[in-house]
Amino acid sequence: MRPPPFQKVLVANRGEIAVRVIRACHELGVRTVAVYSEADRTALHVRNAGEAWLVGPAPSAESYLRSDVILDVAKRSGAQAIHPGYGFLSENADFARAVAGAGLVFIGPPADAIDAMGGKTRARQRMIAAGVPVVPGTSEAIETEAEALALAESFGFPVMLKAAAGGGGKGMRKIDRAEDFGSAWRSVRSEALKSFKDDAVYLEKFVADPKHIEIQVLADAHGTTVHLFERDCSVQRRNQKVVEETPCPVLPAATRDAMAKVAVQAAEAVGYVGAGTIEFLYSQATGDFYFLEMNTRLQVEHPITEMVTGVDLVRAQLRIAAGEKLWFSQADIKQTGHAIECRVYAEDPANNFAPAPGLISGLREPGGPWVRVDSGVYAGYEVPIHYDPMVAKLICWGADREEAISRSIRALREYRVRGIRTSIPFFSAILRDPDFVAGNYSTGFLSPSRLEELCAVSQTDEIATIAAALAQYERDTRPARAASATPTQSAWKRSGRPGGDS
Amino acid sequence: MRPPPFQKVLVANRGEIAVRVIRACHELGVRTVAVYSEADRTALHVRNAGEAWLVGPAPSAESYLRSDVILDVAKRSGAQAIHPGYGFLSENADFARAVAGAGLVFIGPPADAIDAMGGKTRARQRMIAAGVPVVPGTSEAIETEAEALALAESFGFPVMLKAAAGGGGKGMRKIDRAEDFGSAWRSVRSEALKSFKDDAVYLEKFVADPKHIEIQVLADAHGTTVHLFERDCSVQRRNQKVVEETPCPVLPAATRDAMAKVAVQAAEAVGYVGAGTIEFLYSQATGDFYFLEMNTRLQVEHPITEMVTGVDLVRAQLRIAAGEKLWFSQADIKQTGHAIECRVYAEDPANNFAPAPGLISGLREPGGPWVRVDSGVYAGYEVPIHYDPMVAKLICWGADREEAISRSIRALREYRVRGIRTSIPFFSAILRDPDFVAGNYSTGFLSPSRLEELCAVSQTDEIATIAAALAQYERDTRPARAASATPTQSAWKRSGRPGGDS
Amino acid sequence: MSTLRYTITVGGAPRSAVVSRDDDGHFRVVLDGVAHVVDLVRPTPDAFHMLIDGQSWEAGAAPREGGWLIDVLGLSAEVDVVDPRRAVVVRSAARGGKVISAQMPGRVVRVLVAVGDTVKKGQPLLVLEAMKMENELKAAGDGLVAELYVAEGQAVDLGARLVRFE
Amino acid sequence: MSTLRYTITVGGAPRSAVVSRDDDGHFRVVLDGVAHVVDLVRPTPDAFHMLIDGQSWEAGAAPREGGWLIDVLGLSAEVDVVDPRRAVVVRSAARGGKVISAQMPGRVVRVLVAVGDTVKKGQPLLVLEAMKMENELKAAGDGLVAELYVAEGQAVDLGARLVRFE
Repeated sequence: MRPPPFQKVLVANRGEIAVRVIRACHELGVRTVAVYSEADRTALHVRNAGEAWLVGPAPSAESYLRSDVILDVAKRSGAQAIHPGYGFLSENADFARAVAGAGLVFIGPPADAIDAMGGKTRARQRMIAAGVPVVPGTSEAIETEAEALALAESFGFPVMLKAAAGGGGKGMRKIDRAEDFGSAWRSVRSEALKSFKDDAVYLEKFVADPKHIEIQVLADAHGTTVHLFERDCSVQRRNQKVVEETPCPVLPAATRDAMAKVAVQAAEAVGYVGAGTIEFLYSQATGDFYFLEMNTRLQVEHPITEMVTGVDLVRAQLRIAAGEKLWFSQADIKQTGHAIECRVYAEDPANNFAPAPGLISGLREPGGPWVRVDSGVYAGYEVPIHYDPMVAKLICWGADREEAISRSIRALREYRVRGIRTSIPFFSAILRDPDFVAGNYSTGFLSPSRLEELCAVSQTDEIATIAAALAQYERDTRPARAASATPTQSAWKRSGRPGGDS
Repeated sequence: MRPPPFQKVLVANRGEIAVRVIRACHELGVRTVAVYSEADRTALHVRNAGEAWLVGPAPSAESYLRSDVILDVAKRSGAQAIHPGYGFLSENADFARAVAGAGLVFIGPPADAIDAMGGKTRARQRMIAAGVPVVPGTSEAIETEAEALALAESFGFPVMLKAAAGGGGKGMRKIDRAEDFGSAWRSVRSEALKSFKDDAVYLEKFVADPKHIEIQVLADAHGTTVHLFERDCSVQRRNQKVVEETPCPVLPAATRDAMAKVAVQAAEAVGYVGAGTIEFLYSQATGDFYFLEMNTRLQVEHPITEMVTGVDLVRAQLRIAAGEKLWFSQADIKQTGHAIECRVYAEDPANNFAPAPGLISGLREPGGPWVRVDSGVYAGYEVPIHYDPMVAKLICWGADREEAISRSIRALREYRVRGIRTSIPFFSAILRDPDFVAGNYSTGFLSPSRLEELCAVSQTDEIATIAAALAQYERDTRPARAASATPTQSAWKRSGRPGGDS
Repeated sequence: MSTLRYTITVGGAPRSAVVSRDDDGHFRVVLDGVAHVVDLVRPTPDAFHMLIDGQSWEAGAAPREGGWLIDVLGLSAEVDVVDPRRAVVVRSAARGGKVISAQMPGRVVRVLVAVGDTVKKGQPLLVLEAMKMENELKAAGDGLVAELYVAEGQAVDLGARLVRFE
Repeated sequence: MSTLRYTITVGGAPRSAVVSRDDDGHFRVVLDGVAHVVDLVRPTPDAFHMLIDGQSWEAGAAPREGGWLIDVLGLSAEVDVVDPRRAVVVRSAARGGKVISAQMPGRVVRVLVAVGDTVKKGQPLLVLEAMKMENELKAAGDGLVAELYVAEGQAVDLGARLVRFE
């Protein structure tokens, strides 16, 4: 057996990603240190870890974000390295520096790479310098109409003209043709002056119906960077990814190759080491793609890449952090089959996705062939109100896209969560949506009207009626002693409206 | 989406394999009919199926083996086809004929192929005729010592000389060299005469330390047969497979190819259609392999082949049964990575593997990357005493064998079954055994002494002591009202001996 | 065995259900005149497994005021059940006025009104936070704040009373 | 908080345990003089999750006669616990004689002896069947069959009394 990359690693996170990292550590023979807040004593990552240390009260700012406390625990527990997961301290360059300063290993990129990709403007400039395509636009106000029109023509129509002081959709106009430029210029400036007392305007290329496509990269500390193909993350609600798949069902092979090449270029430009993701906007209309940002950490959706490439990204992170050279080349990495991830949120799709924390009274996760559940919960667990509502991820692989979709639907049908409401039924509706099935979707897919439509899908009223009749009959006919079950929920909720009155 | 191969399929089985088949049906858009005995009303396959029909009392002979009742249910429910799973009616040619006679489809090979492979002698003769190597031996008694010696020399030493009327290890002798032949011949014959009043003897080649290796085949009804590589099933206890892996860690590539070719030949010789398995004995010493038998059905261990080839064998069975041509060629099938299966039995390894049915009070199945659980049980389920003790299978894939082993050990560590005892801790010991890790094992691997050793492994006495101290303390300090928990088990069990007295 | 009659509503129009139990332990449910035979078991305390005319269905059933919260394939439905003999469903959480309840468990981060305030329809009343998401509760109509059940910083359960209007 | 002393045996030699509870709710377990601090929660009713000096361990604990059945990582251990003040563990399931119990739940398929029979050590007494496996129970010593608790065809639970000898 290979020697473990580290003797002991501290996992500075909670929930499913802490469980995921602990799994990889245990498989590599690495001992694990979990940290937990007062709200998380019973959390799954604490149950699964080798040891566990309390780091503070429930609010993240007082526990999972306390870099000083976490660093102290790392030193006292004898951990050699810290894995930050995603969120929390994962993209905090100061933390990465402090870890290194303490003589420990930060399992992530060098702090300078985090910094370089940290600010949108800074990252944009670095990428332009590295020859990476970004959404064309100006970062300073434009003085004259002629100058603006010339720029618009160089970007290609349509373009967006935006008031520098604007926001919230106000003071911006999409311009489709050069003929319309003059009037748009005048009206946006006068609107801007009226609304914001500032008529400075910017120009940006408008990307219609873009897809959100990202490329996974892995780089070792010896100068080798490879990519692991793309993920299509265009199914989003409020800029939150909901369903991801790989490969993208509509990306031409040549574009995929170009995008992957650019991603490697971007990572190399900032001296990247470890696992990272370059996000792009992709225009189906023009075939162009543009750098959006780089996530300098593991992504929530990393499992779908694992399923189609066979590469365990978390194991890879650990081995790379220990200084290993990449043990495969770009040519060795193949995309086989298709994988889809559904993020299971403790949210009620029938109630405007209101958070639904609480006690999971029963849980049966799906299983069988090519069904993977990365979960942070268990039957009997009380999902706390303090943290992110994502409680698990369902990942299904198939030999082709149709197999992956039908397997996901089958797995969702098996998935039983009792006690709290989740987004599970919502996913079944998405995966059956004709536009999704056709691969025909962009980031605008989950429009308000489609959301409403998808959430309304239900053909089980007949069954619910029978179940209620039987539940009531059983209660009405059972001996009096046991008949005093207390209502757990008041009737106002029936309306499905926030704050409905009764 | 492809049209479903059938509208509705009856699954004539129970437990994990019924659940497995139902999953494949649902993924293909096929409606499902479960059958169940009176002991199985709460079984998982009944919960997961589209509909369910009672077919008789608990004993298999009165329910799952009642081909007449099952066929009647198939007709009344409108099923177009019957999937028999493994065991029960799966290798019953008469049943296959009756299904076809009723105008329904038997999801398995033609009845004639079942017949041809049914009897050991018949199958052996068919295979010899088809040019498939079988263990050299005589099927009729040998008259003279000279004749016997000549045969022995043609087979190659060592050979086994066996009394025709013998059995149970009596009246047989292994002969290593020609020099020893005469004395062995005389003593086996005289022993045979004394013990069985019959001095007829047979001769068979002795295969030392064989491995049990099998080849998975798939054949369509249009004349195409392909193989999906091998499985090493040599870890056995009482001829029952315990752990299987693919690829075999020690099989030379040339032998694998030859074996696969012979397997396809064997299947073609009997006009095989569907999924089948050719079992071989493989001698590591000589490199020779010999046909053992063909299983004309799905195997328990089929998932490891699925994991390394990406081919869903149950989906394939359904599509082939519906008349589809194979949608891939031999060249398309690649062996990628490594997969291991552990069969989880409701048996107590610390108590001589005594059956351990009962209520599963708590269950947490492992998850995460490349961990697959094919289970027939759930938390709250009472494992009945009437059926096979195998309750689930844990299948782990890894990019290489080391990854597959370490992932399996990690998954076993996460696997929590409360209320009944299982073989789970036994597997962790097997997967850590140096001979297993080296790939150095044959069917004799689980010798009585090694079994004892593997079952004794336990370094958790300290933890158990602390847990017991706390459990007792909590009981002793809690208010009197609740302190009357009743013992669930008597102390005699401590001894671990069957029928120990107290 | 006893036969009971209910009026059951799941979102749409009320339906009539007549429930009885056969000698073999199976239930008979006649929904708007159509009879179904149901073989019911509880594989776990919180799950119903029903073979409805042979079809396999599973549901979670939790009691709530006025009926049941029924979960089928992950979809929760609030089902009202009325026993016509009693012909009454108590649905009001509080007498004398309208009460706003918490539509999610969480923490009250801000209370924006005080007892005695007059509020207009749509006016924000308080802000609840759960799972990093803030949710503003607005007045469903004009009224007078008669009672405040919660204070800033307080944790509340799903369905907890927050504000009463008059 | 109260301090209790136990003598605990897991297979090997008995060990002394002194258990108390700290003000912060943590337990202190002194095993043969070595102190451990344990933070104990029950994530589910049948599971103990212990942070023993910070190390994460999980165990199942079911009461049994004379102690506990403790399950750690799937390995079940029968742990005897003696409170020295009481200094007694009742371990005998029946008075006056030796009782053979069922080492697995199952069905009695054959009874091979009758009350009043004298049996020799190793003589088969009855055959239990579970999960397609037959298991013959043999006499552990010479004796007289004093009582038969089961009949052919009867289902028995794990640990059920089968035969009493004198």
